[in-house]
Amino acid sequence: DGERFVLVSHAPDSDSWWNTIKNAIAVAGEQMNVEVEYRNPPTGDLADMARIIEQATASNPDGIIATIADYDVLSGPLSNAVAKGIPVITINSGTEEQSKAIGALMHVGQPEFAAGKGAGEKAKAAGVTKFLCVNHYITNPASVERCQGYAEALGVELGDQMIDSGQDPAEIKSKVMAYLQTNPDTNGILTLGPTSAHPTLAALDEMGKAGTIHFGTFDLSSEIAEAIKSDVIAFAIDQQPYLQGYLPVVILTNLARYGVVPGNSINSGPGFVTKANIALVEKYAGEYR
Amino acid sequence: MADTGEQTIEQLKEEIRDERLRETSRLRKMFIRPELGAICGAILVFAFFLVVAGGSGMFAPEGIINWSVVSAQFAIIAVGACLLMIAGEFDLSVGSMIGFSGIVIALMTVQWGLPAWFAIIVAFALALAIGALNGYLVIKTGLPSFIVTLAFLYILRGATIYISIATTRKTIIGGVREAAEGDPIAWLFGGKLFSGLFVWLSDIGIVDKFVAGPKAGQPVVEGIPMLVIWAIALIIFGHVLLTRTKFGNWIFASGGDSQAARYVGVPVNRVKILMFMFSAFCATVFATCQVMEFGSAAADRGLLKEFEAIISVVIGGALLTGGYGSVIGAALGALIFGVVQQGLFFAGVESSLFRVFLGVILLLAVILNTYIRRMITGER
Amino acid sequence: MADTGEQTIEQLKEEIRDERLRETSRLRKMFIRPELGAICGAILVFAFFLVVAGGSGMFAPEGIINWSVVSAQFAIIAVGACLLMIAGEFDLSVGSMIGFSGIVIALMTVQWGLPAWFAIIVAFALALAIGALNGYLVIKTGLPSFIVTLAFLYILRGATIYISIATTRKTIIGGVREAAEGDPIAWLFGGKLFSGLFVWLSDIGIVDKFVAGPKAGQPVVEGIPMLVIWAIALIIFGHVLLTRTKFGNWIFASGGDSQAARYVGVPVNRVKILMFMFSAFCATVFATCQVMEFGSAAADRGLLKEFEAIISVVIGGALLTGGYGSVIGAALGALIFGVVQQGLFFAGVESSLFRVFLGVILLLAVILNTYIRRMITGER
Amino acid sequence: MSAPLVELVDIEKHFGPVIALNGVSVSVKAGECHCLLGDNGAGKSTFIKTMSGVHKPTRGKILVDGKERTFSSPRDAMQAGIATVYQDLAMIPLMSVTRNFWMGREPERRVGPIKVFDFREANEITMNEMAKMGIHLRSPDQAVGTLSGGERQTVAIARAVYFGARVLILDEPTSALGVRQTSNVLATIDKVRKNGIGIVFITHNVRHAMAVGDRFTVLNRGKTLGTAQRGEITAEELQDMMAGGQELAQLEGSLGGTV
Amino acid sequence: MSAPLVELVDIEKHFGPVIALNGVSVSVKAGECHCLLGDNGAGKSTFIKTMSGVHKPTRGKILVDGKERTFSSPRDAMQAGIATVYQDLAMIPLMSVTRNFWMGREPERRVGPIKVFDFREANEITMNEMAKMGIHLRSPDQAVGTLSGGERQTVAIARAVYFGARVLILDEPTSALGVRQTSNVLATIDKVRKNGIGIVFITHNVRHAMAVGDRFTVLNRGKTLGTAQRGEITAEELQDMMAGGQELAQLEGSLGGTV
Ligand SMILES: Nc1ncnc2c1ncn2[C@@H]1O[C@H](COP(=O)(O)OP(=O)(O)OP(=O)(O)O)[C@@H](O)[C@H]1O
Ligand SMILES: Nc1ncnc2c1ncn2[C@@H]1O[C@H](COP(=O)(O)OP(=O)(O)OP(=O)(O)O)[C@@H](O)[C@H]1O
Ligand SMILES: [Mg+2]
Ligand SMILES: [Mg+2]
Repeated sequence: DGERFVLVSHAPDSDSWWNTIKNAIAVAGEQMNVEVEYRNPPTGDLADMARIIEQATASNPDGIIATIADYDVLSGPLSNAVAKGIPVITINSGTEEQSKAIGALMHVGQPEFAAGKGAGEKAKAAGVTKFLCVNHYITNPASVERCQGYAEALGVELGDQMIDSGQDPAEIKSKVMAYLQTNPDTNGILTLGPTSAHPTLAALDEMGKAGTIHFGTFDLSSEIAEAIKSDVIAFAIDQQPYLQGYLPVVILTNLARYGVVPGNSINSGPGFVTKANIALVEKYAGEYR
Repeated sequence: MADTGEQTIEQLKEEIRDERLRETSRLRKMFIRPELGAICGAILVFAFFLVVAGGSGMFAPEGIINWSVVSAQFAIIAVGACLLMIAGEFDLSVGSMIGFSGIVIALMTVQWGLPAWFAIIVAFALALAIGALNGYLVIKTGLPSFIVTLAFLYILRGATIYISIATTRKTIIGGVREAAEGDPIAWLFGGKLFSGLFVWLSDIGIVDKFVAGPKAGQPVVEGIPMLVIWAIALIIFGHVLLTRTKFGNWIFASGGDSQAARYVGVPVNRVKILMFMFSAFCATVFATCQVMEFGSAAADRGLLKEFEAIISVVIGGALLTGGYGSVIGAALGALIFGVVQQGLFFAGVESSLFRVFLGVILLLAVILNTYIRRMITGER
Repeated sequence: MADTGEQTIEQLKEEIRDERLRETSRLRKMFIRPELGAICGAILVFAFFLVVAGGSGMFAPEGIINWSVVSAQFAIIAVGACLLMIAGEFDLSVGSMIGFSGIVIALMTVQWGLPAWFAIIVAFALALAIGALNGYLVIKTGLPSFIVTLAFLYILRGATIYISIATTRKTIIGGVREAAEGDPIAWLFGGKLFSGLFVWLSDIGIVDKFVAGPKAGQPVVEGIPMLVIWAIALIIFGHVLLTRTKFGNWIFASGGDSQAARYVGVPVNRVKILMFMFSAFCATVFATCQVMEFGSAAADRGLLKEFEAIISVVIGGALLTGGYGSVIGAALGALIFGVVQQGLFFAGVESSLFRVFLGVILLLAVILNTYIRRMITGER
Repeated sequence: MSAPLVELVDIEKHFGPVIALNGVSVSVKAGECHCLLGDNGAGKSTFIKTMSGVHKPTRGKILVDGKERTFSSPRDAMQAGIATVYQDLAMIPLMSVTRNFWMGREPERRVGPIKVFDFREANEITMNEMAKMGIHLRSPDQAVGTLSGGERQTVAIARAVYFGARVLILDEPTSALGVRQTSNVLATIDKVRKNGIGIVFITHNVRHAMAVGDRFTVLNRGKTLGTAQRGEITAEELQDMMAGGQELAQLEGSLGGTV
Repeated sequence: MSAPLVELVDIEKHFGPVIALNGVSVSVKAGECHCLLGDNGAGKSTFIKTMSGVHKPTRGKILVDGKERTFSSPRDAMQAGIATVYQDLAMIPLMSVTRNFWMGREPERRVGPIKVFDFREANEITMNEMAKMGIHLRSPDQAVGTLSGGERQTVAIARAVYFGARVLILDEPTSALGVRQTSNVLATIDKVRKNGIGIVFITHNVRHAMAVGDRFTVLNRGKTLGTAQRGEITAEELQDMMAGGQELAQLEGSLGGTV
């Protein structure tokens, strides 16, 4: 009892999406009676994240849960942790292959490019030919990959269909409006999370285009759920972050206590949340969903 | 005694006529003003985008509203930063203050269910108190405001994130709009004015109407957002305060030479603390408008806004070291900032290049402004 | 003539004995130094974490390497910022420069397949050129370096993002480590020293060994990372340069009063431009070490690092306005910064509170430093 | 003779361990020019800052028209009619002459509900007052930075006089000025004095003091060495008092004559 | 008399539209003190800045030991033996006395492959040179900010003398100083002159000039009004020349005597 695990994410302090995972580890920690610490680089600098993993390793926890935001940067510190005999589970970003190469027990997550591509396939089916990918986090490689996956599924060049929107909601909104005005033939939108989705909703609403453009987004929030219900957003890609936080804690605890561990990686997503399955999602959006 | 005076004046008049400066001075006086650089800049920028993006809808009513809103945002914080900078200090905690105020409002309304008007008042009170603390520390310790407000940049941001996570387990808090429905104060920040006017304008064909979707038949421009009204109000307030009142003279004096001002009885400490509070006030107006418009607050709002405010002010001709500047200039700086940012979009330029443009414009603007300032003040 | 001199000395000696200052001056001289505040701070911080996080592995060999590396990172940019600040200027473009240099190296090696040593040399050359441009603009235009380097903060970051997206459609470029395998220069930035020593240490049980995986049997601390070596080398270089050489005296003079220095023949412009270049050099060392260690470069690397460098320097006792400071102080500032940042993790404190701590430490440190400085320099 | 307008009795002022003033008494009467002389660090500036409300005395009394007063800010002293023109800090170069002239006491005018700075009146008065002092400005909007040193001093003096100063304190107004500008300032002092204003004139320069002074007080290391009437003392005696007499003797052998 | 060490012939200096100097000729001989007088804005500072290599003259020649030279920086002028002590900009208060003393010409010592600042020697020489000038320092590490105004001037003069200045230029060294400090500085000038160094001494104060000057040149509006030997001219005549004669006459009626 009382095992100590550390979860290291790549997200800056203020990234809201990670709260679901924080809540998940809190729940799991309580249920399993273990201690789980959440750590992240305050500004989202991946080099800082590598230091945090090294530091976590130095503190000899019973297990480390980490994202593979950048394989190059993180493979070293993570494989050192493995070599030190600390069980590692990778979550969220990164691929199964990378996880194996590091020597982690398993990967719980969703590959970003594939998720973007999944979104793109749905969009293609809905007849999207020209789209806008609102990237509020242009410096994060995963964000760019999502846009690229979407573009590839549509079979078009990404080009300047991805915009660097910044994080300020009013600016995002204005930029989306400006883009849609200058590119009126745009018939698909992809946003990469609530930060860009909310202002985009406001922009569409103000331009009277709500519901006329095929709109997909990553991740959930109460506003997004509302928009799915009212047919403005077609789908939200839900990688079920709750599982990414909850499962590794449970698995690591069981490994520590009874030496049991599943043999394969787990895909927590992509799950598509649409009007059909919104009801349950909505209740916990932003907290457990 | 009177004789000596008279005689000397006559002599001096002679001398001045010699200088051959007097004839031009009237013309110069009209043109050579602190905001001249910003005026030229604004004209150039508009000319540029009229050529480059004239056909892209940038100057249609919707387009105008589009860049106006962005400029208005910059202007709101620029007015605060401008007065503070003229008073000789500056504030790096503006961005963190925006995040902080937003979360305070959202927490109180959504999480604790308090009425929106109460939350807004509390947020303003807190912001003013923190602004006063900033000013108090700067004055008491004699440290440069760069350091003190840099410390608050970190403290406030950290506290905001911590508070929002500790109380709600989220760093983004939504649902404020619903909670503020029908509130007696909230519309002051989130509403739109003159909707009727725009309906009429669309009826006579000046403004387009939506042709499809749920809003078909309504004008494409719904009204003037309160954000713009606030910006205009703050600009007018700041401009009148600075150039037309006693207090404005004190602001200039405090920034120009605080010791000299203190000696003639200007309450410099009070002026500076009040300006720190005003800067915090503007940040909170910004935050409240944003929260009310988008219905959510996030702990990371306002990142790097302090720089954007300072850039607007500096483009507008103010002196980084205080004692010189103009609110109109700062507003024009904000306009330039907003128009360039959105204009590049309308013009279809790769959006990451925006930062490069911004840097170059900043450099050119300050060089021009320095030249103008030297002509006015006789600095060397 | 000699008589007058002698006599006056005698008189003065009398007077000085009266002052009753002389006896204490030797003791004071030993203690009252620019870095005193930082020394006290460092002792306090270590004492604090020994108590709070003593059992968490923070002071085990791996733990020590961990916070040493973080501190070394801060120290590398702090040394550059320190010398520049003492020379009377500062550089807000350090963070953007880190991102820029990293992308340049990664692009050249991975994308264009050029040898790593060539890429590194080109990156340094570009950085030095940009540093020189920064300095040149500051000196030619007479603008405050705050404005000029703020412009470059935006220009460089924008250019970095644009270049990396335009050429690779990504903002992160990986695979540098593989491309740099066996390179004659690259190991200088990415390697580790004294591996033998640590193998021995692990054999005698002082350092743990890996127990699993391909590295089983090797010590958990592989060696001293080159980053730390660079930091130490730069600190020594900076300290010797500043306190022991002619050029160091010129740095102080340029920052203390550039006009006075110019009049006695100090080549102030050269000194300042060289310091801007040195600051850019340090940023590039930082970037190259990071790229070589982690094997990838990203356009967002180094965000806000300029503030962290300035904070380290200021905690270390330097004066924001130039002419006063110490490299050892800046290094201690970096150490405090690194230890607090990592220590809070070891102590398990909520990470968002880190910023609050940082802000408070900054405030306390500068207040203490101001007090010490006044004692030394007779400022009022 | 008339009663003193302002009288400072036994003023002491300590800055931490430093004793800047150690019992100084000085009085100023209407229409007289009281010169305060003393070497560097004698405490002249500290004394007049006490008089003008910048510093609070550690001990001692300030009497205005015979009644004891305490000044807690420069404003208080100004309200009591004591105006000061500081050596370096007279003016803010970036601001216009009018703004400088009225700084701290801007005239106001109602426009609807708000009070605004009455520029029309302010400009007019500024131009007039400056003209009375013999300075003709190009425009009241001219930045003070474009004026010469003597002109700036004159703006500061004109300002103090206009605001009904009954006592005008001048801290080394002439030390950076040339002969012509100096004589201008001295003439101004003379003019002002004739209007019945009491003047405290601080200088290192015995000649300047002798030219306009009615009474002379010499400070040395925070103490008064005594006060003399005009005519009771020669320039040479004053000089000796200031320097303490000794070094100067040595110098004179080599150089001859007074400095 | 000996040949001039430095001679400036017909110097003109324009700043854009401003003509600061319009044909000024001045020479300095070994062991003499040449006083440069003139009102504010007469061009004194501009002239000596030309002489010390800060400004390049628009027209005119600079002769050192009879040979024409051009100075492209203050360093050049210093190498030619011309050292300058500026009014406000003499010293950097935050730095130690030694560092200030040696600023720009630090003594070096080899330690292995690198050259380092030789502090031991520097400190010793500084203490000695200051002692020669009559200033005894507590420690050479003492910050200049803790010295008095006169002491700072002396450090600057000692520095210039030590570095083998053959011509020493002093820009208003006495304007902010008290009597005692002034007489100290004047005594120092006298000492230095006796060592065979030529001195250019700029002042507004005719008394100070008369006390040490061998020759006097008056500048007015960028032009030389003439040069006089000691004894050829009285203080009153000098004063009149500086002021242009007219206003002063008015003043004298009211005030009596010279200023
Ligand atoms: N704020 C202060 N704190 C500590 N000491 C002070 C302060 N102000 C003045 N002093 C000291 O008090 C003494 C008197 O200074 P003061 O400025 O009054 O001299 P002064 O007669 O005006 O000299 P000067 O002729 O150089 O202007 C000096 O020793 C000075 O160092
Ligand atoms: N860098 C410059 N640019 C433009 N004009 C200048 C510059 N330097 C000096 N001047 C002008 O040249 C003239 C002479 O100035 P200078 O400083 O030489 O006078 P000065 O005799 O030293 O006066 P003071 O006694 O006040 O020191 C003045 O009119 C001044 O305004
Ligand atoms: Mg004084
Ligand atoms: Mg001069």
